[in-house]
Amino acid sequence: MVHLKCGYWKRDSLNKPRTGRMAHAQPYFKAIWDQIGIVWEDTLGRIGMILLFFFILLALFGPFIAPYGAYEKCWTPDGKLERMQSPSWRHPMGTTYYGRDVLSQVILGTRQVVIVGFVSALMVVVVGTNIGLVCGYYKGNVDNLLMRLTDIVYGIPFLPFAIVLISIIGKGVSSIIIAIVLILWRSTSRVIRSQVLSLRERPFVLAVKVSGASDFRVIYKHIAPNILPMAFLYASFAIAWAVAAEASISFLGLGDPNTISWGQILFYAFLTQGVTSPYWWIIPPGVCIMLLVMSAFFIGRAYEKVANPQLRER
Amino acid sequence: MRKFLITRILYMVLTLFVFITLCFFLFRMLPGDPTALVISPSLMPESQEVLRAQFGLDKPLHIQYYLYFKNLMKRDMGISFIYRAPVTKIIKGKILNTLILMGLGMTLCMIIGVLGGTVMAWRRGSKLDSGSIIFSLAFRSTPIFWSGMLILLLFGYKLDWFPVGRMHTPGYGAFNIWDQYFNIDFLKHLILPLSTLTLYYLAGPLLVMRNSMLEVLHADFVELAIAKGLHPLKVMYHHAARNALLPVITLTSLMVSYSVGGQVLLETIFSWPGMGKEIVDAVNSNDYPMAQGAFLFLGATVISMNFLADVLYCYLDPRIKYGEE
Amino acid sequence: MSNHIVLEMRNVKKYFPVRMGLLKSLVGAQAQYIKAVDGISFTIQEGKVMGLAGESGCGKTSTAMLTLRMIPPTEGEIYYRGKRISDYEGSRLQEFRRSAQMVFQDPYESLNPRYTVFDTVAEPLLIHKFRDRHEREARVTRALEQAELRPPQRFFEVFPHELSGGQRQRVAVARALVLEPRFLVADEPVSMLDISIRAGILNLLKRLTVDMGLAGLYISHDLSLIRHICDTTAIMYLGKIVEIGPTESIIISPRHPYSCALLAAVPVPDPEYTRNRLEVKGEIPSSLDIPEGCRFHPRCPFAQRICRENEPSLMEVTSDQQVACYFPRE
Amino acid sequence: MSSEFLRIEDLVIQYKTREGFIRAVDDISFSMEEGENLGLVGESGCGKTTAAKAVMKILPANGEIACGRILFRGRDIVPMGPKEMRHLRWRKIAMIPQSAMNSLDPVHRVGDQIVEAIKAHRTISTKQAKMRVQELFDIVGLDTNRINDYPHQFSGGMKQRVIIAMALALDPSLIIADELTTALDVLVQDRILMQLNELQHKLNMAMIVITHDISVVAETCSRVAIMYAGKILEYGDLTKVFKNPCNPYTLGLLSAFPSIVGKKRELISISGFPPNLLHPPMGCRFWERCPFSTERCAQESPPMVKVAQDHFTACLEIHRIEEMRSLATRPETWRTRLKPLKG
Repeated sequence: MVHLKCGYWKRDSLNKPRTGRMAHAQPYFKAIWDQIGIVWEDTLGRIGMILLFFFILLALFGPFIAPYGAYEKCWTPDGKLERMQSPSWRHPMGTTYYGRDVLSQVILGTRQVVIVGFVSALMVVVVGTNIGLVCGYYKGNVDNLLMRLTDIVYGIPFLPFAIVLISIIGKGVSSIIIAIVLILWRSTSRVIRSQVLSLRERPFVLAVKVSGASDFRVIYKHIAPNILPMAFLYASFAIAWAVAAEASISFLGLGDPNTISWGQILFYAFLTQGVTSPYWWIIPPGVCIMLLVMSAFFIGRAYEKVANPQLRER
Repeated sequence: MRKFLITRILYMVLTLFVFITLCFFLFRMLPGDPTALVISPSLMPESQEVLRAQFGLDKPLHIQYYLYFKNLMKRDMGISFIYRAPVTKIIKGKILNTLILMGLGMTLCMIIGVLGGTVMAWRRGSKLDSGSIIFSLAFRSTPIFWSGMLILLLFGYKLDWFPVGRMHTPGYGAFNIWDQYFNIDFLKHLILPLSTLTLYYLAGPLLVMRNSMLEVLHADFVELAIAKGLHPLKVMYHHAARNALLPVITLTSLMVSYSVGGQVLLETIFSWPGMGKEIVDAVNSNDYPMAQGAFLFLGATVISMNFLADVLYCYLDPRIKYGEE
Repeated sequence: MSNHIVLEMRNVKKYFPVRMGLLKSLVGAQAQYIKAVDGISFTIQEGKVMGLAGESGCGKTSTAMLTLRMIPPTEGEIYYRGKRISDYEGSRLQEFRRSAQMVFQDPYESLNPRYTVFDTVAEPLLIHKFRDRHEREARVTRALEQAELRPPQRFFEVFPHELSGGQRQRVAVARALVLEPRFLVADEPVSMLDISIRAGILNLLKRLTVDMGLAGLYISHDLSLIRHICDTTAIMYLGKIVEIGPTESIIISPRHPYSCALLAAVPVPDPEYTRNRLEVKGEIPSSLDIPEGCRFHPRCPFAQRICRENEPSLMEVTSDQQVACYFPRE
Repeated sequence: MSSEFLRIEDLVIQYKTREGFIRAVDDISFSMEEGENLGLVGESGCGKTTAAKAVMKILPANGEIACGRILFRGRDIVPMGPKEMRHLRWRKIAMIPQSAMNSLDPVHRVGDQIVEAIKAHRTISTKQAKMRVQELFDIVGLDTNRINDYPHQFSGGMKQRVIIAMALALDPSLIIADELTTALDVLVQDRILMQLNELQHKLNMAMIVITHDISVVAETCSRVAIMYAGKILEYGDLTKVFKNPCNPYTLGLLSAFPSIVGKKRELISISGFPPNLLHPPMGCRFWERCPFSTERCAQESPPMVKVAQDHFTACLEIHRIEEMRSLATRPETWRTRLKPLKG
């Protein structure tokens, strides 16, 4: 488009009064703020952000809201186990085969999912971005080696790997996170690398090199802020991925047996009732997984427009 | 082109090699006695001795590694504790079950994704477009085991339109491969898992095709094609879609890798007798030779599919075929 | 005007090895080199601008990178104010970076989109450890002032996308000036700008070189722009300087057939003027495979036997104009 | 029905953006004769490419012809349907797009892309079409052995020639050449311009040359239109416009442009930048940057007036033209008028 190439329609902002300056974090600060703004502008992105916020609150305050404990057995006043009760005032989402309150389980299960989602997404993006930055910036042998490694990791099927790994190193939240991080960094690093490859050739990078900037400075102060949109995009995908992965692993009975999670609720349902499970037992946790994953996807889709301006509606 | 292929083949072999090595070390990280890997505690002491010698478990690590490779070349992956039969034999009986379900699912995804994505990009911003985005993303967000459960619950259990899980009606004995896969009974069992699989993975190719199509539609060569006075359909398919297809091909290899994971869950839910269900069962019953065999096999599938996608990409993109200068 | 030489190149060469596949190197194939710069010598004096002209791929940009020591030369020596910088490394190189700066071709690409004008211009100061915030601000203000961005304070918090092309290029000039360098390279600084504002940037660069006593290297394929700003001009072809001398004499009486062809090909904004074209054959060969003898002979309309066999070196035709040709034009 | 070859009347083209409508081309009119070369000169964003695209009706999806007529051999193409347009494109009007480098489809052979253009309009066999492609390659000076190569195997100048060959394929009566030589080296640029000029005279094609480079226009065109911020400011016979400019902007452009011949003179630079077309100024588009503008210029949009046979200009202060001409070559003239930015 002709008129997008030149910036002179935007010069009005020159006339805005300017206040004091922000410190050195400014490039990052501005980048991050821009990203959030753009996601908020997108309808689906906004829905995603609201949903995500809701689940974070649930994870934080779950224990204060949940009426029963996760593994607490509920008894009727006359001392009978409340097995497979359909929804009622006492148990809005019914009870399980073991007489546990589904609502409480769903609320309390949020925490592990959110922790796994965020921690592993953060680790994935930090690892993947740094590998991508180093590969793309230095090229040559380092790049070759790390990219071959990426290719190899691309050859490893995630879930089978996670199953085998967990069966070897033992069940637990950390095992799940390790399994996710060991595999998922590959796509982030590959995408970031290709972005860096083109960024490093941009004159503004050359300009600071001419001024004598060190490699570290060039990478982290000049290139990195420009790949943030991409890193954010992959972070949101990584959240979606990690949540789904956690659910799958827990569903296969490989989660931490002492910590409730949505996948685990479904695991017990499938274990005891198979496909004849009652709806109140399997619908709520499934819907929660779906909504959380979807919120991350929606945010990611809104980000994609930052990373790829062609997709932006004009 | 030839140079590209040779390097790709070398890479594939390298990747396979590293993967197999990784597998060796992974399974030797097992807590406790490494013999647990190949020797079932329920075996007779004499046969335990035989196996110990065969796998050289009394020898140093590098010799074990050599033996591991040698046995692998001879297609000997040990004996399953549960089945009490060679792992290779069990895998052989289940390979096709997995590959057929997965292959059909991926093919369907690709075809629907590419055609649908093109239409969505064409009608960008329409109800059809945004509806398809939300629909496909919703399915992509639904865990495949959960949607599988719901589908089974609804169409199998409640409505009783389709059988509830498995690949054949119990008691069905197939005489040959033809008989196993080309009959109504199999088809009936296939429909539910196949649609679950397709719906789950559809979002990938669909959205990538749509986005890449939108990008290509702004390309200068598309503008020139319009200026040439070509029919819109020709512009759309001969120029735009043909170029937009390339990123989708790249996606295929990723999708195969993901879908192997999905296969594990799907086969568990639908009691589909394939490798995915096998690896879960094996892990749950500490049948390590079986788990290792299944893991090796699934990894090899992913690696070879990645290779095939690379070759296809090379075939479709002349810039690689005829060497970028 | 003083006569101090700021930069001197002595027979500098830069060969880039061609990346070979693993297979080829195993077979032991001869390593190939791109001879980007193949033995050039020139000097630039204080307050003077030298123009470097030639087609794309002739080694102009590599030469610029060599003078800035962004890449080390394969052979030859580079002197900056008498000091041999061609083998500088580490802290001494870092020290040299303070005194040599560059302005780039594309003002839309040469500013980091995530940096404000202030941050962009102050970055070289931070790199060179100017810790005092007030000093930084003073220097940035002065640099913007020198680049004619007035009043400077109003541009501090502005992002590049809010500026016009000309303003961006001025920011790039300010960034180059903020360390008070002695040597400035400009790589096609106006070719992406609108015609109506080109002269503004050119005049600015010219004035700064004279006022601040800078030595300038101006790279362009557009001889009419070179004519406007440069004191001396060198014409490059395939990694070599084929002609060098005062700009006006090269423009008015080029001696090398290549220079003649190049000058004759420049369109003239006068409808009544008819040019005398000088046809040269074919396209510029690859710098992997430089012709024997005079490297221009396959395309030269006047080539003789000697041109195919021997390579001419730069010879004086007048007191200050040198040309590498056995049969210079009159 | 007029017998004119191409006539554009009161053409307005706008782009819909999030901030509002941008009038990229605002009420322009010009005409050209059969076999004539018209130069459309202006700086980036002045609407010259948009105007040219409108002639082929290949505006981007958010652009539309808001009003005006485009008469090609007497027929208005604005209301034409897609089918009619397809019939017209390439067969009658061909184009050499701005980024010829990226205009070839990377996944198809160059020869096939030309064949495709031929076969879209003529019912001939592929073999015959291929023969034609060989002929065309010969004409533009490309190796005929390379018709089965892919675009990435060609250099920039060669790709440009492929596009020219493609443009010539159906002997169109009008070629729109957008920044034909901008990305090319001088020697290649010169050769391509020369070839195109020769061919054009031989085949009697008309050409719209879109460029920011007034020297290219001076050498290839017989008439010229100077555009600024969506408007034509001066228009007419090339020699008259160049030798006798009647608009301050033209004067500025000519004085800003360096020349390789003649005496070395100082170049001027017009301070300021073009107006924001989201909110174009009420009066003359150039008034903010014009050293000769008055209060009236800020209020009234100047009409196009005839100053001589085939020479029109849009300037309210045209009576001061002699003064302008004498001052325009001095750099100080253009520096003084720095309007305060509105707060």
